[in-house]
Amino acid sequence: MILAAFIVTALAALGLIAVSRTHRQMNSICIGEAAVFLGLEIWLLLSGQIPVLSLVLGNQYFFIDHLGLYEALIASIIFLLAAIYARGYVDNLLESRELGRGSLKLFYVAWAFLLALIVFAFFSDNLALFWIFTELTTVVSAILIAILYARDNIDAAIKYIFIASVSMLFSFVGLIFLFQISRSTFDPGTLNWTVLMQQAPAFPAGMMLAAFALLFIGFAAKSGIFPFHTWLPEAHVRAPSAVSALLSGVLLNVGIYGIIRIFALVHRTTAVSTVSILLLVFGLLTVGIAAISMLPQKKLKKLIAFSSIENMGLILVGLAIATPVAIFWTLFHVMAHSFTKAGLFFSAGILHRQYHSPLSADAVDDMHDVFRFQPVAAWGIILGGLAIIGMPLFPVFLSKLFILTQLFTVSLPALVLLLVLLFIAAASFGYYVISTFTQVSQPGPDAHDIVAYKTPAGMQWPIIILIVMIFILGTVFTSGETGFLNTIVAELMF
Amino acid sequence: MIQETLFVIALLVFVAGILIPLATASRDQRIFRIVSHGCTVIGSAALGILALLVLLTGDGLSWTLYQPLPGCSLSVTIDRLAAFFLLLIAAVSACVALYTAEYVEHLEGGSRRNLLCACTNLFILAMALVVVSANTFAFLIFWELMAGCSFLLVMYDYAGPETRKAGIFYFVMTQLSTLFVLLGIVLLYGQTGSFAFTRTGVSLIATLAFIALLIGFSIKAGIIPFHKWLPYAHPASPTPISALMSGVMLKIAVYGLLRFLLDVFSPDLWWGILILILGIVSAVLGIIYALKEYDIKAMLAYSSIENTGIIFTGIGLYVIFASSGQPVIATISLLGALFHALNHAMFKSLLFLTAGSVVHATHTRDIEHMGGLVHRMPCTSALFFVGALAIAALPPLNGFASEILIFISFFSSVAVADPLFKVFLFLCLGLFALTSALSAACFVKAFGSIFLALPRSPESSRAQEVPFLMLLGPALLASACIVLGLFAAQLFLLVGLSVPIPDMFLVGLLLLAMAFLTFAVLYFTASREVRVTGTWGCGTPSLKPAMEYSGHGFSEPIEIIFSTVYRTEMKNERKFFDAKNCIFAEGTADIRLMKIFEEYLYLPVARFSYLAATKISRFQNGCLDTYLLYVFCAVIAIIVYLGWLA
Amino acid sequence: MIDPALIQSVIRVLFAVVIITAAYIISTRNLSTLVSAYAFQSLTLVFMALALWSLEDAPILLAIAIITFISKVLIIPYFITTIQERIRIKRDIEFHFLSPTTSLLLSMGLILFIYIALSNILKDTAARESLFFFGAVIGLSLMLMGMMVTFSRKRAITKVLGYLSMENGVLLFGMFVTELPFIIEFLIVIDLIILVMLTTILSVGLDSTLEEYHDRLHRFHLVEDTEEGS
Amino acid sequence: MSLSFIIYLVINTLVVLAIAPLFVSIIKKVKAWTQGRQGPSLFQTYFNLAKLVKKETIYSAHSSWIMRITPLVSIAAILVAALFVPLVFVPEPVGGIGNIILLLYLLALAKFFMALAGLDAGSSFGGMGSSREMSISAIIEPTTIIVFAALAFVFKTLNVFTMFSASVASGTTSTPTLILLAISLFIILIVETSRIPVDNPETHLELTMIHEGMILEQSGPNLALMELSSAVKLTLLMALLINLIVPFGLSTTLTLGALVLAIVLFALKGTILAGIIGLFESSMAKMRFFRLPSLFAMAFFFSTLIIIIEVFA
Repeated sequence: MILAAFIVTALAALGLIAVSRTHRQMNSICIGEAAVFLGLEIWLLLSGQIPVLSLVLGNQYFFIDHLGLYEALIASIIFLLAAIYARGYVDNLLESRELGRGSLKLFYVAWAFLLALIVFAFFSDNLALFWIFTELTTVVSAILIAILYARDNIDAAIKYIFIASVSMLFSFVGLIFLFQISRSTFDPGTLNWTVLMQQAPAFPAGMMLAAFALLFIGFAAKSGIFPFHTWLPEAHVRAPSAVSALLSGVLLNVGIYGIIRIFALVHRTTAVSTVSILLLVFGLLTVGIAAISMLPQKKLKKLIAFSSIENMGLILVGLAIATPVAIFWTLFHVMAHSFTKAGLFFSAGILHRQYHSPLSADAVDDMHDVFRFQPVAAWGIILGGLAIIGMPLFPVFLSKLFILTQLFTVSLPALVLLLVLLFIAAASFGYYVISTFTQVSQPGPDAHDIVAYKTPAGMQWPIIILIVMIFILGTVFTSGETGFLNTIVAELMF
Repeated sequence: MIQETLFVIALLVFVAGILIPLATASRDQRIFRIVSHGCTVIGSAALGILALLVLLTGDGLSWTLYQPLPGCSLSVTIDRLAAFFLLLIAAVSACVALYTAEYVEHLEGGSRRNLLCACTNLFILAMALVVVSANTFAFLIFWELMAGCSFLLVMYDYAGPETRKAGIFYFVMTQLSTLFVLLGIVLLYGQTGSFAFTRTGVSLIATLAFIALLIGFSIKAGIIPFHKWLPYAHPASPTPISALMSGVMLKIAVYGLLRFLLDVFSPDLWWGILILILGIVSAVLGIIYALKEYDIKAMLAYSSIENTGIIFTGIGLYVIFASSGQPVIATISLLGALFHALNHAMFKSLLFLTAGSVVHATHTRDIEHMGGLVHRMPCTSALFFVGALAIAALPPLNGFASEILIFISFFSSVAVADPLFKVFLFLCLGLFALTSALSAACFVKAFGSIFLALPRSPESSRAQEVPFLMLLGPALLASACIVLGLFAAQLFLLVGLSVPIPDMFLVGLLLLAMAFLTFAVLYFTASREVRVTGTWGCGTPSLKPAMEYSGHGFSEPIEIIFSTVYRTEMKNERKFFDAKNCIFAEGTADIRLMKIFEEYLYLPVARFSYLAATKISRFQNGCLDTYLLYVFCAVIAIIVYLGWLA
Repeated sequence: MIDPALIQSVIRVLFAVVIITAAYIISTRNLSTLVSAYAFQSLTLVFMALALWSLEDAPILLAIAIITFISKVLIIPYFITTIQERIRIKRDIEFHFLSPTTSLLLSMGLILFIYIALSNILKDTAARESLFFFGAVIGLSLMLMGMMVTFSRKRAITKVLGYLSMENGVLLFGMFVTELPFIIEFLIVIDLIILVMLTTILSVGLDSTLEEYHDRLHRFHLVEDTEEGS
Repeated sequence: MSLSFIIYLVINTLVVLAIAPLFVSIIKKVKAWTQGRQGPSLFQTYFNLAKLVKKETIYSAHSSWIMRITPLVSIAAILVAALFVPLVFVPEPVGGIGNIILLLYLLALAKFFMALAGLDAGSSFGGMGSSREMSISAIIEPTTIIVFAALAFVFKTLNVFTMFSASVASGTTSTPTLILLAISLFIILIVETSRIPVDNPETHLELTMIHEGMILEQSGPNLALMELSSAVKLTLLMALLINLIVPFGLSTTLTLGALVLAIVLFALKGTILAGIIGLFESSMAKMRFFRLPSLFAMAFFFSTLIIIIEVFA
C-alpha cells in the first residue's frame, strides 16, 4: 500500500527527530522525509496507476487522484527545498538567539508533521477527513510561526489560529449541510468526494449553495481570501522565512485545493452560476485589496505576503470562470505561484538575515547595498519579482494571460478591473524593489559598517533551483505535463 | 531557404552573445565583452541581409520557432513591413554595438558590464523577435521580454541619484503599456478566438481593442501625455541604451500600431483623427519642451517625443486617407511615416551616441557647461553636426526626405475631404511646420552651445577626442543619414515604390556645384588674405566664456513666446518687520518652469493612489478583534446573501 | 421506550438552556464563571446527545455524549482553570466593539435572523420540517454568539472560550446529522483539544511577559531548556 | 536632363546674381527719397560687394570651420533655391526641382548655417542674432507653410514651375484669391528678408538687429557672399510673388527674343515691387521683438482665412 509507505516515512521521521540530538541531524531527517515523499510521489506518477482508490478499510477515506498528487508534488518539492534552506537559516537564528535551542526539536517535529499532514490532506477522499487535516495544519504551522523568541510571533500565531479555526468551523457546518444533502439524495449519506461527484447532478441547488458558501468561508480563510486574509501578512512577515515559504507556497494551496474540490461539486449542480459570481466577487475583492495594500508597503516580506493574497484572488477568479481552459491555467497558476513565491521568500529570508529587519509587521526595512552584500538574494528578488508580476518566460505570465482571455468570455468590466489591479500590484512591487535596491551607502569611514552575512550555499541553491525551475516551467511544456493537467480538469469534470 | 539560414544564424549568434558574457559574469575581462559585441554585429548583419533580401525580393519567411502549447506558438513571419523594421533594428544595433565595444570599457561597474552586454543582446534580440512575431501571443511575449530587458538596462547605474526616479517612472509606465497591450490582445482573442493577426470586423470590441492598443503603444512610443518616462529614462541609462531605446524601441511601438492597423483592424475615420491629434500634439509639445532642456540627453529624449509625434502624424494621415478612399495619398503618408521611423532611428541614435561621447569627455550632461568642443573633438562634432542637420529636416539629408512625404500628403489632402475637415488638416499642417522649424532652432542651440564658441567649464576645456570605435559606429550612422537623404528617391524606386519625392541627389549635386563655382570665382577674384584675431567684444580686451550667449539665452525668446505652454510659476515670499506688512524686511522670489504633465497629471494620480492605498491598508490594523469582526461581518453577509438574494 | 414527543420537548428545553448559557458567556466578566458556564453548556450538549440517542437509537450519539463529557466537561475546563490560576487573571472587563447589553440584544436579533435566513434557504427541502432545521438554527446562532465573544473580548483566554462555544454550536448541529462517521467525530475532538491547548498556551504568552512564558513552557515540558531572552 | 534645363540653370543663376543687388539698391533709394535724402547710387550695392571681395578675411580665434564654410553653404543653398523660382524662363521641371517645400527648406538650410555661424565666434551679438532669427523663423513657419499649401491648392501642384506655367497660361487675370495670397506672400517676404517692421537691415544697433547680428563677425569676401545671398533671397521671393500675380512676359519657350523681353519685363516689375517694399518699410516703424508674435498671428489668421474662404467657395 502506497499510503502505508507515506505513513511509515512520516512516523519514522518523527521518531528519528525525537531521538536525534543535533540540529544537523534533525534537518537532515526533514530533508530525507521530503525526499522520500517526493520519491514516492514520482514513483506514483510514473507508475501510472492513479487514481488510487480505497486506501483504507471498507469506508473509503483516502484516495490519490491526479489533483491530489499534483498538489502533493508541489508541496514535497517546496518542503524539500525549504528544508535544505532551513539548515543555514535556522543556524543563524540560533546564533542570533532569536530561536531558543530548546525549541529546536519542537520546530522540526512540527515541520515533519506538517508535511505529512498536508500530504494526507491532499490524499483524503473524505471531505471531513480533509477538513481535519486542514485544521491540524493550522495548529502545526502556528507552532512553526510562534517558535521564534518574540511576542510578535505569538501574536501572529494567535491571529492565524483564531481566524483560520473560527472560519473553519463554518466550513464544518457546511460539511454537515453537504452531508445532509447527500443523505437526502441517496442512502446512506457520505462525504466521500468521489461518490459525491457521481451523485452531484441530483443535488438541490439551494442547499448546495448554502453548503458551498459555508465551506468557502473556512477554506477561504486558509487560503487568504478577502476578508479572511488578515492573518496572512502578519504570519508571513513574522514567521522564519523558511516557514513563510511553506505557508505561502504550500499551505495556501491547501485552502485553494479545498475550494477547487467543492467547487467541482457545485459545478455539477445548477447552483454553479450563483457560486461563480460569488467566487468572482471575492476573487476581485481579494486582488483589489491586496494590490492596493501593496502600494504603501515598506516591508519586503509583507509585500510578498500581499502578493500571495493577490495571487490567491487571481486563482479564485480563474476558478469562477469555470471553463476547462480556465481551470487548466488556474491549476498551472497554483504551481507557478508556489514555486515563485517560495523563491521570493527564500531570498527575502537571506536579506532578513543580512539586515536583521525588525519582526514587527509595521517596521520599515532598512536595506542598502544589497548587490554588494547579497547578490544572489537580490537577483532572486528581482527575477522572482519579475516572475510574479507576470513577465514572459516565467509561468505566471501564461496563466495570467489565459485566465484573462477566459475572463473576457465572462465579463469585460471584470477583465478591465482585474488588469488594472494587477497593474497596481506590479507597480507596487516594482516601486518597492527599485526604491530599496538602489539604496547605496557611500563607502567611507563614517559609514556604519554592516558586516556581510556569509550566506551558506545551502541557502542560495534553493533560490537558484527554484528560479531555474520556474524558468523551465514557463518555457517548456511537455505533453505529459499538459496531459496531466488536462486529466485533472477531466477528473474534476469541468 | 537562405532566409531561414540567415535567421537561424542571427538567432544563434545573438544567443551566443547573451550566454558568453553571462557565463563569464564573474570575470571582469574585456575579451568577453568584445566577443559579445562581435556577436551583436554579426547577428545584426545577418538580420540586415535577411531584411534586405525580403525587402528587395518580397519573398517572406514563415516559420514556427517553438510551440509550447497547442494554439499558441512562437512563430515568425517576415513580410516586407517586418523586414523594414528588422533592417532598422539591425542597422542601429550594429552601429551601437561598435560604439559600445569601446564605451563600455569606460563605464564603472566591473563585471556588471558583462551583464550589460548580455542584456543588450537580449534586448536587441527581443526587439527583432517582436517585429517578426507571427501572432499576438508571440508578440506579447517578446514585447514583455523587450520591456523587461530595457528596464534592467535602464537600471544599470542603479546607484545613481536619478536612476531611482527614472526606474520607477519607466517601470510603472512600461507596466501600464503592458496592461493596455495585453487588454487589446485579450479583447482581440475574445473577438476572433485565436492569437493570429486576423482581420476583425467593425465592432465595439474591436474599437475598444484598438483604443487599448493605441494607448499601450503610445505609452511605449512616448506620445504625450504618456511621455514622461522618456526624459527620465534616457539620461539615467548608459548612452548606447538610450540610443537603442530612442532609436529602435520607440519604433517597435510604432511597428506594433502599424501591424495591428494594417493587418487586424478596419480603421474608421475618427481613429485616424485621434492618431493625428496625438501625433501633432506630441510633435509640437515635444519640441517645445526639448527647447527648454539643458540636459543634453533629456533634450534628445524630448526630441524623440517630437519625432514619434511626426511618425504618428503620418500614420494618422494614412488612416484618414485610407478610410476616406484615397489610397494613393494614404500610401504616401504611410511611406512617410515608415521612412521617418527609419530616418529617426538613424539620426537619433547618431545624436545619442555622439552626445554620449561628449558626456564622456566633459563629465557633465548640462549643455551650459560645454562649449568649444568643436576644436577638441572635431570628428565627434562633425558627426553630431550631420545628425543635427538631419533631425532639423534640412535638405539634402534624410530627415527632410521623410518629412517632405508627410508634407506632400498634407498638401494633397485639401483636395479630398469635407470642408471642416480640411480646415482641421490645415491647422495640423501649420503646427507640423512649426514643429520642424522649432526643431531647427533646438538643434542650432544644441550644436552651438555644445560645440561652438568658448568652453564654459574646465572639464570641457580639457575634453579629448574619443577613441576610434566610438567614432566608427556614429560615422556609419551618419553616412546612412546622408545616403538615405541623397538617394531617397532612388531607394524608393529600387524597392518598387513610386513616390513624388524630389531628386535629392540632383539637389545635392547642384548645391555642390554652386558652392564649388562660388569658391572658384572667389579663388580667382577675391583677396586671399586671412587674419585670425579675437572676437570683437565692443572694446573689451578679451572674451570670457561668461559673456557668450548661453543655451538659456538662446531659447529665451521662444520660451517667452510660448510662455502659455511652459507655464512658469512665480513664488514670492516676503517678510515684514511690522504686523501690518508695511516695512519690508526680506523676501525671496523664484520663477520656475512647471512640469505641467508631471505636476498636474502624474503626481496627483500617484499621490491620490498612495493616499487611497494608505487608507485602505489601514484595514490591516494589526488587531485581532477587528479581524474577527471582519470575519463575522463576512459570515453575516454571506448568510444574508444566501437567505435573500440567492 | 420514552415517548418521542416528550423527548422532543426535552430537546427544545435543552436548546433554550444552551442559548441561555451562550448569553451568559457573552455577558459575564468573571473568568471562572465563564469556564463554568462553558462546562455547563457542554453538559447540556451531553444531555441533548443522550436524549437524541434515546430518540433515534444510534450508538454513535452515545459515543458522542461520552466523548463530549470527557473532553468538554472535564478536560478542557480543568485545563483552562489551571492556566487561569497560573496566570492569575480573574476578570476580563474590557470589551471591544460591543458592550454586554448590546451583545445580548444583538444575539437575539441573530437568532431571529438565522431562523429567517435558514427557512429561506431550506424552503423547498425536506430538511425544513425536521430537527435538522432546529439544530441548524440553534447551532449557527450559537456559533455566531461564540464568535461575538471572540471579537469583543480583549483577553486571549476569553477568546478561547468563545471559540469553544462556537465549537459547541457545531457539535450541536452535528448531532442532528447522525450518520457522520464516528472516526470523524473522534478526530475532530482530538483536533479540538490540541487546538485549545495550543491556543491557551499561546494566550498565556500574550497575557504575560515573555520570560514568564518561556519559564512556563519549560514547566509544561514543551521545550527542553530555557535560554535568556536576547 | 535636357539641354534647355541646363541652359535654364545658367540663365536663371546669372540673372538672379546680376539683378539682386540692384533691387537692394532700389529699396534703399526709395527709402532715402521718402526720408528726403538723395540716397546712394543704384549701383552702390555692386560697389560694396566688389570692395568687400578685395578685402582681407578676418576670423575670430574661437571660430571653427562652421564660420568658414557658412558663406559658401549659404550662397550655394540660396542659389539653388533661386533655381526653384524661374525668373524669366520656365522650363519643364526635372527631378523635383521647383518643389515648393524643398525651396522653403533650402532657405532654412542657409538660415541654419548662418545661425550657427552667429554662435561660432562666441560674440554675444551673434548669439542674440541667431536666437532671434531662429525664433522668428520658427513662428513664421506655420504662416509660410499655410500660404504655400494654399498656392499648391490653387494651382493643384507642388511645383513652382508648374504654378508659373499655369499662371502664364491663364494670362494676367489674377483671381481675388491670388491677390489675397499675394498679401500673405508679401508678409512672408518682409519677414524672411529681415525688413522693417520685423528687423531693420540698416542698423547695427544691438537692440534691433537680428540678421545683421548674425553676420557681424563676417568680413571680406565672406561678408560679400552673405550680403549677396540675402540679396538673392530677396530677389527670389520677389520673383515668386511677381511671377504668380503678374506673369505676363514670362517666357515658357527658349527663344532669345522672348528671353530678353522677359528679363527686361522682370527688371521692370521687380523695380516696382522693390519700390513698394521701400515705401512699405518707410511707412512702418520697427516693432518690439516680443510684439512680433502677434503680428505673425495676424498673418497666420489672415492666411488661414483666405484658405477657408477658398475652401468653402
